[in-house]
Amino acid sequence: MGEAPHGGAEVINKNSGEMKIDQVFLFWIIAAMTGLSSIMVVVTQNIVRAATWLLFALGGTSGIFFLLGADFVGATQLLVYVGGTLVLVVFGVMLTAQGPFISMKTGAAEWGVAMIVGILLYGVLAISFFTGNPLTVVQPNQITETGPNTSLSSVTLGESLLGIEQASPPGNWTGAKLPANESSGSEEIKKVRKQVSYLLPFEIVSVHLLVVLIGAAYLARAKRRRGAIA
Amino acid sequence: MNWFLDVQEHPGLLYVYATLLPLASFVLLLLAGALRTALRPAPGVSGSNLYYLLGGDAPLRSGGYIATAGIGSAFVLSVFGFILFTRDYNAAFPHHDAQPGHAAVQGQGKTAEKESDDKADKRREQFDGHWKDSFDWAWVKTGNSTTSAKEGTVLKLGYKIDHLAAIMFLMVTLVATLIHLFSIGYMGEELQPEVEDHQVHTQHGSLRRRGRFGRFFLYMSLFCFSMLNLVLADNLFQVFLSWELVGICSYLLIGFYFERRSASDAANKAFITNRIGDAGFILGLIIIWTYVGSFNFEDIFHKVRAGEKDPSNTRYQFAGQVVRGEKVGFGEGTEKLRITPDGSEVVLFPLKGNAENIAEDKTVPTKINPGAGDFGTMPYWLLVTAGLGIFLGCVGKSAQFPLHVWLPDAMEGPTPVSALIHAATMVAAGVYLVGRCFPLFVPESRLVIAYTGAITLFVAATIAIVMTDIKKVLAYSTVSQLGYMMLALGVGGWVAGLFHLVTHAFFKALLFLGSGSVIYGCHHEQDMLKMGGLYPKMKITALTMLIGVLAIAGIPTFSGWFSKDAILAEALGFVHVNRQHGLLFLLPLMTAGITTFYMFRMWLLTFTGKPRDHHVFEHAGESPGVMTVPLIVLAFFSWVVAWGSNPLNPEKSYLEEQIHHAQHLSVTADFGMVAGAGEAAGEHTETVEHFTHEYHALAGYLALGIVLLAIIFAFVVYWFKVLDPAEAKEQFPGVHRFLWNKWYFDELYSAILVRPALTVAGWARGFDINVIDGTVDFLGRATVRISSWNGKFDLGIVDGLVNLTGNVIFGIGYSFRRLQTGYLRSYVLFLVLAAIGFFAVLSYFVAKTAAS
Amino acid sequence: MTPDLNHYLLLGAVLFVSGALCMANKRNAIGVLMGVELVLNGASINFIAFARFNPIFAIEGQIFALFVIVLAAAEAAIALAIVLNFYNNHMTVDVDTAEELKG
Amino acid sequence: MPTVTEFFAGLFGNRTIAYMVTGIIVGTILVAFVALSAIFFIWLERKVAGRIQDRLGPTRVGGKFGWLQTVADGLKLLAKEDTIPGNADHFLFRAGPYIAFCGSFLAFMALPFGNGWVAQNMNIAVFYMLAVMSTEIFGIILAGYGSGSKWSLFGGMREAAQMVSYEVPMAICVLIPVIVAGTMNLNEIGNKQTGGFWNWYAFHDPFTFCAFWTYFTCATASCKRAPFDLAEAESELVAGFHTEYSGLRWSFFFMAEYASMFAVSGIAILLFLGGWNVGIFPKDLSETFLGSIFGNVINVLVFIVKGWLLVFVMMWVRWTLPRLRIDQVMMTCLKYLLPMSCALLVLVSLWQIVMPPAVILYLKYFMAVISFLAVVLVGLRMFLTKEPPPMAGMPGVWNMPWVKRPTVARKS
Repeated sequence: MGEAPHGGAEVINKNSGEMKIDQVFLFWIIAAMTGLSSIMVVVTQNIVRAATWLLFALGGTSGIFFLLGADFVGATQLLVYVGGTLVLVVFGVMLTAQGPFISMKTGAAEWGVAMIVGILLYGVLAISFFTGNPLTVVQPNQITETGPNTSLSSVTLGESLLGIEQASPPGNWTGAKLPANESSGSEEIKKVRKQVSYLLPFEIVSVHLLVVLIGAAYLARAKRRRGAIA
Repeated sequence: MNWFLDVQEHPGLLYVYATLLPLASFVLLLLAGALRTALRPAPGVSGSNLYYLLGGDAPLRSGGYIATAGIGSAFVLSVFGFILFTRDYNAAFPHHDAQPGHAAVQGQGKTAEKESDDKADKRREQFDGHWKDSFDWAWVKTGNSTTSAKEGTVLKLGYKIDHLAAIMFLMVTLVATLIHLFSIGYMGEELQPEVEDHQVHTQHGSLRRRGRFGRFFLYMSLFCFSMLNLVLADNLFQVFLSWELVGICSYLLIGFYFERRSASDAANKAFITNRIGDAGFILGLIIIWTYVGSFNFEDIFHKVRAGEKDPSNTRYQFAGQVVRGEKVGFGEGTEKLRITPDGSEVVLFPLKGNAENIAEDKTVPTKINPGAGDFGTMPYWLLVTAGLGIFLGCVGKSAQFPLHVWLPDAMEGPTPVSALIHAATMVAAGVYLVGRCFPLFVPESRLVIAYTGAITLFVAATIAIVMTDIKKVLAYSTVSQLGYMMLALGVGGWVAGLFHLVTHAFFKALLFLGSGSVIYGCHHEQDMLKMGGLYPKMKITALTMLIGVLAIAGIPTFSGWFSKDAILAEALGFVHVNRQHGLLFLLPLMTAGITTFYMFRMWLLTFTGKPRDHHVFEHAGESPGVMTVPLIVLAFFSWVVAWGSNPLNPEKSYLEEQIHHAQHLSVTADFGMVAGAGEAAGEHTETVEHFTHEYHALAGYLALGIVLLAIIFAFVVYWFKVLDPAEAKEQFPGVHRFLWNKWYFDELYSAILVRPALTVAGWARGFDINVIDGTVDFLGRATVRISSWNGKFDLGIVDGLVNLTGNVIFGIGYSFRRLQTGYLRSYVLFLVLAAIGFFAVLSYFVAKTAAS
Repeated sequence: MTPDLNHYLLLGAVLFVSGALCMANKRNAIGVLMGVELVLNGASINFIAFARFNPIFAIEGQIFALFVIVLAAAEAAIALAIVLNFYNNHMTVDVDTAEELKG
Repeated sequence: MPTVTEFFAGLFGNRTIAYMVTGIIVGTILVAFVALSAIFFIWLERKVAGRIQDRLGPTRVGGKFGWLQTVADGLKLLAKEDTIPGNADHFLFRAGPYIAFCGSFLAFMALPFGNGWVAQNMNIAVFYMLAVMSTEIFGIILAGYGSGSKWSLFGGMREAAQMVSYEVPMAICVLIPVIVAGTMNLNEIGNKQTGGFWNWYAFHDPFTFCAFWTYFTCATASCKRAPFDLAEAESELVAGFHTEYSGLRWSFFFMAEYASMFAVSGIAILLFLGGWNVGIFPKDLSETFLGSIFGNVINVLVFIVKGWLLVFVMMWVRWTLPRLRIDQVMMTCLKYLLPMSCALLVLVSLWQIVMPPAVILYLKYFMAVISFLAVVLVGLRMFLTKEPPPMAGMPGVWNMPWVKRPTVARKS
């Protein structure tokens, strides 16, 4: 990162100055595993193997989350993705498999085109990352060690999901006013921060999940196949 | 609806009910008939139960009962109405009882007069509320006055009852009831499922058709409704509607046996002839609507005649006429009469005489006072025209010269129809309307009316002498009697004319029904020359007809005596004042004799002497009770209907008194008119009325003498056979032929009207075929040719362009179509490509912005 | 080399691109579904990284990642139901057989 | 107390190396514990099964009680040929056992054995454990699928369906003590149950009491232990998902199974049964005069004993109850356990809000005492019975000396 971040030269993390973690080693291992696994998902022709690679990729993602101090999200990722979604996917594979180890080949030309497009896309994304990144306000050396005392408490997360304002750290996207006695963060952050409450989105997502599950059950219910099996 | 049922408050509604009752029976019969027709099964198929309940193939007799009940109920209501009306009238106008026939009471103290005037006004108001009402029916949109129901822009339906209407109601309903009753018997053979008409010949022999009993009574009911509505009406428009309804009913009934050529011709003739009259009527209506803005009789009269109480109204002799108005200055050396019903002015045109007194440029009528009463200005000549137009309608309807030709032909209808038309309804309508619109007729108009009547009565009577068809004799006698009425009205004998209308209705209905009975007895033989000696066979018919003959002849104590004497007295009074119009008395006097002669001739030929046709004689017989009872009832009324306190005094008739009241109520009161038209001569002190009273006895004696002579002559010829009519015919062949051919009226009309019309029609047809059709054909061919060019252009160039566009677009689309592979994966790829492009463009612009 | 925000973003981009290519290349419908999951995970990584590297988004990032996970679960459920229906109708899960919209 | 990492950081002067060394040491300890536990459990299982089935179980290897039996079995397994069926997907076939074991083993990372003695002290430790253990399913499925055998596939599918279903009520039951404690940090939860055994959350209120049994049922099922061992139902599927496995790979499955048994038992102990607390001392032993290290050693021993007791209960259940049908398994979960756990969750929340503190307090005592007395009574009934069991006196039966051996009446 060549340039200084925009606007936040004096922004200081609350925990800065404390114990710092050297994440380099773990990051590179996990990132390599995740990236390779995701590429293997694309490359693998066997769908169940692809699912396995996907497992590694998702697990690696959750590792990244843990690494980034998002313990709750990481655990959720594991529980929901690996324990739920992926099992569901494999179920799907097995319910729709016509023979053992089925694979559907993709043509070489398609591979070529896809490769080019993928590289282009990655290039575009990378370029857009490096051409300007006003969102970075905490330098890597200010990142604190994860742990029960330093990472964002899941209680805080849950309370902000429940919309308990006093417990919620302020945010700038939901428009709630910052209480006068809120003292976390610097003055500059206080200016832009506002309180967040995600109770309504939480409820919406819950109801959405319920509706979707009912709908999925309806869609996937057993019914007579259309047309005779030739 | 409460209003409609509030008879206590509006006893006049009784008459409305009486009017609507025949309409109800008409509707009932119409619906039943329609239902029956709709349910009629195909031949050989059994119909529904309802069909047989409605009579099946044969008409139900109950149709006749329904119609008779309807009109009979109307009669009962009319009786009640008449009683209530006379009582109410006597209470409202007490002093008119004391001096009937006088328009105003003179010679009382001024204060008393004023007081009584106030009271009279109040009473009058109340009385009007009882017997007069109207409601809005349709708005005629004139100009921009669309929102307010401004007077003069609204057509109203309404009723107004006076003595004349009440008596007409009594007469019409009674006569019609009896005719209905008679018809139930007379039309009996229409009850069969199949009737054979011997007068119509088809290639399979005589025509066989279904019975039309119900249809006959259907028409009769509608006829009665129309006539009653006409009598009921308080405005010209309603009268006109009813007028036309009467016309169509007469058309339908005359043409009841429409399979007969003669019947359908007669119906057409009656209808078309009436059209001519109605044209005049419409003309009159248009003039009145334009200049008066109302069809209400009282409105019209108020506006064309000054009020009696208006002090500014004095009578002036002007241009040979008597008018009411105020003389005001009109420039130098000229004068103008202002007639001020509503403060408006009427400039009267000089019809004759001192035209030089009025400057040419001042003769143009000008609207002096636009505003509320801006219809008040009517040129005198338009007033004359309107009156004559309405009278022309009456001429057509009442079969006056020169439009009398349809009436004898109308004998083609069933005899009860003839009776109804001749006695009570259609022809009476004309006379009634003349009476009703009397204030519209200025002296010139009245003179025309009088002469028309005089000519008619004489012509018709002369023709009647030679007729041998019993119904035709009666028909011409009707025409003649109607002429009497018109004459009476024309000479100012308003009461006498309408009096005669009523009495005539009874005895003419009696005579027609009697003749119907004879015809029925003789199996539809109408020629008197084939009858004779029928008296023993049908005594009731003969005796009742004799009463009718005596009544029409004017034998004392019979009803005709009262009315005819009154007419002759009026005519004599008029002639006494206006000596130059002597014919107006001489002709009716002579005709009274002629009438007597031919009526006795008819009766003697029919009922006395030896039977001339044994076939007819042997089969002749008295009619059933349902036909004779009406005859007896009518005979009774023909005798006594005009009696007053002293049956031997022709001036003391109760009926005449009542009609006098009507004259006061509806014609002369407030309209600046008096009954007598003799003032036309300018005799202010000696009125025609005076002379009428003076010469009443004289006229009566003269008439009686002539009548007696005529009776003697008739007996001499047809009883004692001293003179042989055949010899007379041979001696005066020209006269006979002239009379036999009805004064060549039909031929005259044919020559001057029909043939030219046909010729012109032929020319028109030729023009149509050659010129118009040719033009159209040419245009058509040209259009086809142009269209073919156009089609080629369309196909070649327009369609070509459109197709080219379509093909180009199709080609482009076809080539782009390959991009839509349908593969989900390629769509994803395109999506990614789009994202790449988007990012690329975005980052380019971001970099550019950052750089700047 | 100390990993900063861009490294995480690049990792997310790898997942994203892999997912996109997976969607584009897999003929198996479930493979396409896996691609979707990969894409969503890439996005989640970005969210969490932003949450970590920018205190303003400390809460939002994690919560949005949670939402993404939940919605991904819902999406997987419905997508599998669709795949099963697809299989019922086509007797295969090859998405290339669903070419009724071919131009 | 400085952490181990800090200790090594001070030693090496490099944090990265300190982390790595710490990780290696901790991992080794845990792996050793898991492996040794597995060895012990296998032996225990055999003995328990034998005793419950009125047998003796292993008796010879290693002298008394056959305590080296498992080691011998291990040696045999190591020496066995590692066969892979020709029909199998080699990659998946190989990956399956490792994935399954990793899933189980990773759970130990957040499991505190003593006060603060935990590999990684996490805020969401219990949640993390559930999540990680759920990945074990995937290993099973891959094993079942990759074997290329229909028995294996059936077993894998059954396992997947069963575990996915049972995880739901289990997670909800875990939430109940979490609600009571107000944290998901297992260390804190354990600390909150310090003191008398009436402070254990199982006795906190009736709902936690019920939740404990519900949780234990679900945990048994999620470890695919009988009577829920449909995945390896030998009477139907030969050996279920591990039919085709042999040798070390097969033993990995068993290590995973026993590891997860101890893991869920550990969760149960930490959430419901007081964790490392003995239940009779008013304070945590590590905070007493014993010192943090020695006190914690006792804590760890207490914890492990408790865990073994629960694992023993699982074995006891296994060899006592017959296996259910698959539909009965699913019905038990979805129609009974799931609604029950939901109701408990709601009710325990309401209990916290509605009940007066006195009721909460005294009911706690009451339930604890009653339960204790019940356990004591059952024990006394078991050990003090005068009547010998029907099979008493038969050879190999565990003889209780205070029970009089009945004389078998012989008909003469």
